[in-house]
Amino acid sequence: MADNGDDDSQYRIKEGDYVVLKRGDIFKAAQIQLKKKVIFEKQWIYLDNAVGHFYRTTFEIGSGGTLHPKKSKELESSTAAKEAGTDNRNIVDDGKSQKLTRDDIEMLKEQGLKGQEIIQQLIDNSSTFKDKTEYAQDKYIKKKKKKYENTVMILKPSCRILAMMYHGREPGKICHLRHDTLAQMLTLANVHAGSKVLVFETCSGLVLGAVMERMGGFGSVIQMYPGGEPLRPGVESFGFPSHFHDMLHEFPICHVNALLAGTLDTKAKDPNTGTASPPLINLEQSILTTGDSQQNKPEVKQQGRSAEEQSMEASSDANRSDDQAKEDREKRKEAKSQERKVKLEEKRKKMAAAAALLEGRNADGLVIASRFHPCPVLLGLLKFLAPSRPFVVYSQHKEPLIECYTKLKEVGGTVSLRLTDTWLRHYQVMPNRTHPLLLMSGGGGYVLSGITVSVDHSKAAGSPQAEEPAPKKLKLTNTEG
Amino acid sequence: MADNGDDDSQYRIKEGDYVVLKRGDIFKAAQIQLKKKVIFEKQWIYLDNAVGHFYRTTFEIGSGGTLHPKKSKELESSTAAKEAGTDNRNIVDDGKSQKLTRDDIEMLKEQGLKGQEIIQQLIDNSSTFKDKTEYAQDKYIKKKKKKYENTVMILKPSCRILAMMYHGREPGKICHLRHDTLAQMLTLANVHAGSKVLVFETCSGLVLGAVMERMGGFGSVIQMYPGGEPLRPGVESFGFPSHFHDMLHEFPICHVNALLAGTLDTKAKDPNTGTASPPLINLEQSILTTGDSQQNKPEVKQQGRSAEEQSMEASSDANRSDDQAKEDREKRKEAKSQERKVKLEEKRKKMAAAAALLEGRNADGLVIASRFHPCPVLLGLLKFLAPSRPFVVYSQHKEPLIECYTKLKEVGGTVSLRLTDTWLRHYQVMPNRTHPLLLMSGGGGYVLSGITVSVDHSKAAGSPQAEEPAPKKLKLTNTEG
Amino acid sequence: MSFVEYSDHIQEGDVAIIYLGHDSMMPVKVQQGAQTQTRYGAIRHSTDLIGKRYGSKVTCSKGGWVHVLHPTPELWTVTLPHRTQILYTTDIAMITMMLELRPGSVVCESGTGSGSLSHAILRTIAPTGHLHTVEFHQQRAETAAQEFRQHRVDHLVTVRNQDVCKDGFGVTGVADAVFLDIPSPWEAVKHAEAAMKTQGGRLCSFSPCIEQVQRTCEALAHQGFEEISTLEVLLRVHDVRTVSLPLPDFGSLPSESPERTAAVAVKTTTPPREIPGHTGYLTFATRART
Amino acid sequence: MSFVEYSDHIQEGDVAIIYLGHDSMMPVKVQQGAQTQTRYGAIRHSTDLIGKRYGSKVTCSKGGWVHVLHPTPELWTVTLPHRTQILYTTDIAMITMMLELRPGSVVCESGTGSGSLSHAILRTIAPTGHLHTVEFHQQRAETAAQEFRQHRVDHLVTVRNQDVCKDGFGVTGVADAVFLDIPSPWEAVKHAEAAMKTQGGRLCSFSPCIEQVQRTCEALAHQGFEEISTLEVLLRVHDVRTVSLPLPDFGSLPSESPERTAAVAVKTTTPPREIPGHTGYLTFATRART
Repeated sequence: MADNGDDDSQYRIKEGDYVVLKRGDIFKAAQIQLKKKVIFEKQWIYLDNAVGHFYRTTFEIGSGGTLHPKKSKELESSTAAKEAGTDNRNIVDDGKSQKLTRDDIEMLKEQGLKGQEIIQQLIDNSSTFKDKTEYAQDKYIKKKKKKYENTVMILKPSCRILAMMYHGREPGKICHLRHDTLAQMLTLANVHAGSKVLVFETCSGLVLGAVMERMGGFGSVIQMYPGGEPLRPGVESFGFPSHFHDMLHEFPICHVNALLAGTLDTKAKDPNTGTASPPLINLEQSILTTGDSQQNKPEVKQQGRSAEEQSMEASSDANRSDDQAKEDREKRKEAKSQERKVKLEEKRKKMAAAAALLEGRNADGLVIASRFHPCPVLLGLLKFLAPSRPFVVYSQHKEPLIECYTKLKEVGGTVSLRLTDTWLRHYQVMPNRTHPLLLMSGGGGYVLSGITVSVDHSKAAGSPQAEEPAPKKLKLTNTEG
Repeated sequence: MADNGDDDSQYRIKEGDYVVLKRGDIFKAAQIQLKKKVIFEKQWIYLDNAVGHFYRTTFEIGSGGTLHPKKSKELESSTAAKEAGTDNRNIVDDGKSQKLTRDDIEMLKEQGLKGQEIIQQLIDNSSTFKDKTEYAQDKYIKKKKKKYENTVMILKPSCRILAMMYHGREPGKICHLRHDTLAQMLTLANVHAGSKVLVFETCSGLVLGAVMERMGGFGSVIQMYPGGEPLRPGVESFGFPSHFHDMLHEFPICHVNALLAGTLDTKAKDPNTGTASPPLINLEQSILTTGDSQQNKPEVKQQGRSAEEQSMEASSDANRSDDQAKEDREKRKEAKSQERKVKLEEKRKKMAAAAALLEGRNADGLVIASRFHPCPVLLGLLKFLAPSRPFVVYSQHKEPLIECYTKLKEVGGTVSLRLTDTWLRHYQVMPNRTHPLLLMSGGGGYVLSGITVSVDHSKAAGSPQAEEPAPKKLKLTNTEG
Repeated sequence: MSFVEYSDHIQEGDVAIIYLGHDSMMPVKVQQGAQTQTRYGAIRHSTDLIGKRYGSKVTCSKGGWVHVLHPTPELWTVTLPHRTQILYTTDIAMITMMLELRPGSVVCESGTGSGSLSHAILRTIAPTGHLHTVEFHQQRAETAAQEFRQHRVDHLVTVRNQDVCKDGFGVTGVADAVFLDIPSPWEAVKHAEAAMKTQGGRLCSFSPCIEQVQRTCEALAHQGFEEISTLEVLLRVHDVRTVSLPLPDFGSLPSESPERTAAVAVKTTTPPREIPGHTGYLTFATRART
Repeated sequence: MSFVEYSDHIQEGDVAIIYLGHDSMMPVKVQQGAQTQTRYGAIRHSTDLIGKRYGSKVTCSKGGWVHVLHPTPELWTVTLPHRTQILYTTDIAMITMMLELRPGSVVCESGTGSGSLSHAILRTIAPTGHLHTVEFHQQRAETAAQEFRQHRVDHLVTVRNQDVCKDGFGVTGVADAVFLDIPSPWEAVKHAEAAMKTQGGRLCSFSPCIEQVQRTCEALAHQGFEEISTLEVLLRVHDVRTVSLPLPDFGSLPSESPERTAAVAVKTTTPPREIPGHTGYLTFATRART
């Protein structure tokens, strides 16, 4: 970064840092906490030893899960001096080509041999390796490497890495949003420093974090969230500097209609009277009920803490006498009520701040990526955008976006609507062995993008909007006939 | 072909042959008819001179549209001795780099310069050509070649060539069926010599012809056709030997229900009594009414002859006196009636033959590719297949095939259902300039394929069918939540 | 049963395909007295298979049931024992069309490999064509020849165990089409030419790496092949699903009755998470008459 | 207006985008007294544009109307005057994410070309980053610099007219990211390395041909770059359409009332007939600290 480009400290791993562990194409987000076990690829690791090292250092995982920095270049060197056969003609598949047994390999491991050394042993003891084609040798080494190499690289998190991580490990948590699709969304929405961007997502906060990264702490991001609490565990993984969080606001969507109607009361309630003007929505009431509403249910699964609380409560109630239980319940009720009041006030302030940002209906961008039907979400939130501002809607499926498109064409107020997806393929580039990777992602989801314009209800003839979709449709019908 | 492998005559162009004209990637089907003009790429050509030459000969189009065989290799040689610049840095785009004017070029043409010579002139007179990168030079030459070269190659038709031709020139006439999609269909339907295949298509006969080519004259093909007449202009273009047509049968779909119900009467009607047993469908009646039915209307556009007839009739009626017109009408009516009877008898025989083939409900394959909704077509025609036989349904759009899939799962009787499409990309392979072509087809349509099985209405628990779709669905719903 | 001709009923010696479920099939050699184990229990050939109609539902010993299918080259491709990397139906379909194969075609192929393409070629060129297939790996050549006999297509095919790059296809001037799937196809281009009819024909070379394609295209151009065209074809499967999309609750205004939270069911398709991203490049070319 | 900051209203000197219809847009430099001709008639800047809100509908002299949009790098990409082949939004989006660009990033780019990518980079690295862009074609370098001034982003960019393969980027040890779109990227790898921060950074090279990719990957590996990864990303547009599918008439049985011929309307999408099949290969790599 320009502001402290020569300061090395930001390039070093510190205690408390959010980091990403990497082995091959496998990523995992973690935090550097001393003496705390982290599971990575079925192994326990302690990250303590990483502190002080530079990011992108590769560590060998020692016995007991401790990390030891690997000498650079060791990893990169080609494993075996290759003596390739020209074809596989003499290879007979009898399952007897490997002289090392499973037990032999376990023994080598116990002797403390490193992954790379084990692989070399495997090669030396393979009767067919030298006869295999280079292509087949390479495949063999890769397979074994994956199995026996025992290293981890520690990376500084970024949108690129976290997006790849989520898509690779837990696509269900990010609605199967592929990283290149996210890239399209950020660009098509013109997300940049200094703007005011609305985000509605159920992608664990990945999309929210991506937007925040692109804004670099300048401007405002308003998370429009469903249910009782904004959910964004993924934002933490970005490890943003604390001032980034100053630009983050949140607003529960269950108050969107009230806000649009001008009936939302976000003023502090007088604790003595406890009343609000009748036509206005009572914030406390609605916040309290929101938590219990149907709406919230789908979230519960993801929201570990609240689900846990509920189940703990239920089990502790079960084995007590009625009286004692009653008393306890009263106490807890009291404590909870107090706690709730504090939370409520905090929430009220937050909501008031977000409402203030939204009221002008002059947001600069809208990004939607959720498991909800995108059509009502889009139509509802579009109202907060200034004219001539881009919006993007992601959906894992095309059909709901077709509906969005149709609906937007009906109601007007948008131009440049486009429904797209992207096709992504990676390549192996090696001398004489260049080809696309044999597997690719089946799909990265769909994006509907567009730009808002001032709404005008008098539709003139010969206008671009009237002229736009009709001729194509007509043409298609003709060729159909 | 094996049967007459050394006979050269089949490799020579003969009068009456159906051929395909080719220039670059442009194809056009034609017939070799003496003294008959053919339009190809906005040029009039006479194909007379092609007779006696071998297929795949390239001809130069001379003045007056006559063909002159080109010396071999002349075409293939690289046009210009390339002296390429390493980059485009010194090229200023001022539109003045070409010294030859439009008039100059017209003069060169009048002087009888061939395309290749004109292109060389253009290169010699371009001030920037030498400074262009090889890549840019190549692009330039290709562009000019397309404009000024004046040759045509004559090919023997084949499914490969005709499928590419239709998709390139008139995709609307073949429901946008791309040639690789057709290839998948023929293979997935296991179309081969000796089998009995049902075809329902509105692809100008391309699909029917493709099936016939694959069957090589062995077995039977039954075209199930909508409307009054089977439409298959494309089959002619294949130029099949006459015995291929012996395997071709046709059956109007408007009698499918009657055939299935066993109420179709295909016996010759006694001309004296003119009656048929009451419960059976009267064939004459139905054939006559079919021609006028709604069903037939969409076909009329494609069916040049009948539309022409109708309009001729209408216009001639207009400018005559009522009496004379009446008399004429009577006469015509009489003649038409006689004609119709002959046609009818012919049609009856054909239908009886096709019905006999269908009645056993033991067809070996079903191929559907039409502009109709595939769901009722598939469900109707599937009944004619033997168990353990493949079927394929093509649709330009995915949605109707989703419906087919769902319906088939409901009614049972099929396994191995799969909805697919294919992605096709071509490459430029040249030293140091290898890359995918910059344009590709947007889509080749979708195919639903499957295999029939014996129907069994008692659904056992733990059966493959019960077990198959449910778990996946469940899994998906989980990751959605 | 034969791989080039349908039968209605299962007979002793047939190869039948047991359909257990999507992507779960197995080939069975039908033999009087034999049994086949499946996850739904045993299938007794004598009572459960022989004499039954292809496509029948067969109840296994554990009570579950399967369907018995007539073999086709396509079912064979997904069930055959892999001795090598094999060609799959998507590429095979394209090869068949682009080589202009049809009944009567004479085809040269190398290598035979696991015979996946060979069976598809045989299906298409029967009953009057012939396949000359060359495999340099002796064991594989023998196994392939044996399979062709079992599948009753051996009258249509000649298997040769030799190195096509050194020794060619063992025939000259007979082929309408040549197919190459070998590590150095450019070394076999001359032999391909020799095998083809003097009147010309079509050639296809399948290679996973672009460098192989480059050398092959160069060799083809050098040998005077025309219409040289390289392409890639990939299959995309669309799994049909119904998904439930919850509707958001934007809150009701005091004047309205509270919105009920609801969800909408949408019929859609999803792609498998991973799909084939590459099988190989297909290079086609035409040999003009010599 | 600036390309890195939204304004609400159109002002003298702004660049506005006139939206005439899908795939039909034009950029206009807003000047008091000027007029712009469109197919719907003239737009008078003084009365029709200046002072109006971005996004407004403007009625042209012939009665048709257009929308006036605030410029964005994406709108600029589809309306800019082509001086070279340009990078389009799909690749740009991928480059931006994979180079990990964000406010504050220092980026080196060559060549500048028509400035399509440059504007997108500037948008993302503003307000605290900087772009060093090198273009060997003098006229192009000058035009780009002029456009950056007009678009009010010149404070964020330095344009250099030099040959990056010979002379490098003109800066050393400052870049978080380097982008190469030149015929011989492998010749610039050393210069890219020199331009980058000692703490390391990301590199991207865009090349249409695979041979360029091969040489570049080799050079990158040789120079010790890590995580070398080549990919291709292609946009697919889905045009929303309603199609009418006729239902077949299988004939009615005597007992039934005659079927009415009907058709079903289906909401679907169609792809454009031709789509981009290739723009270029994107090769990404990470430079570890030196």
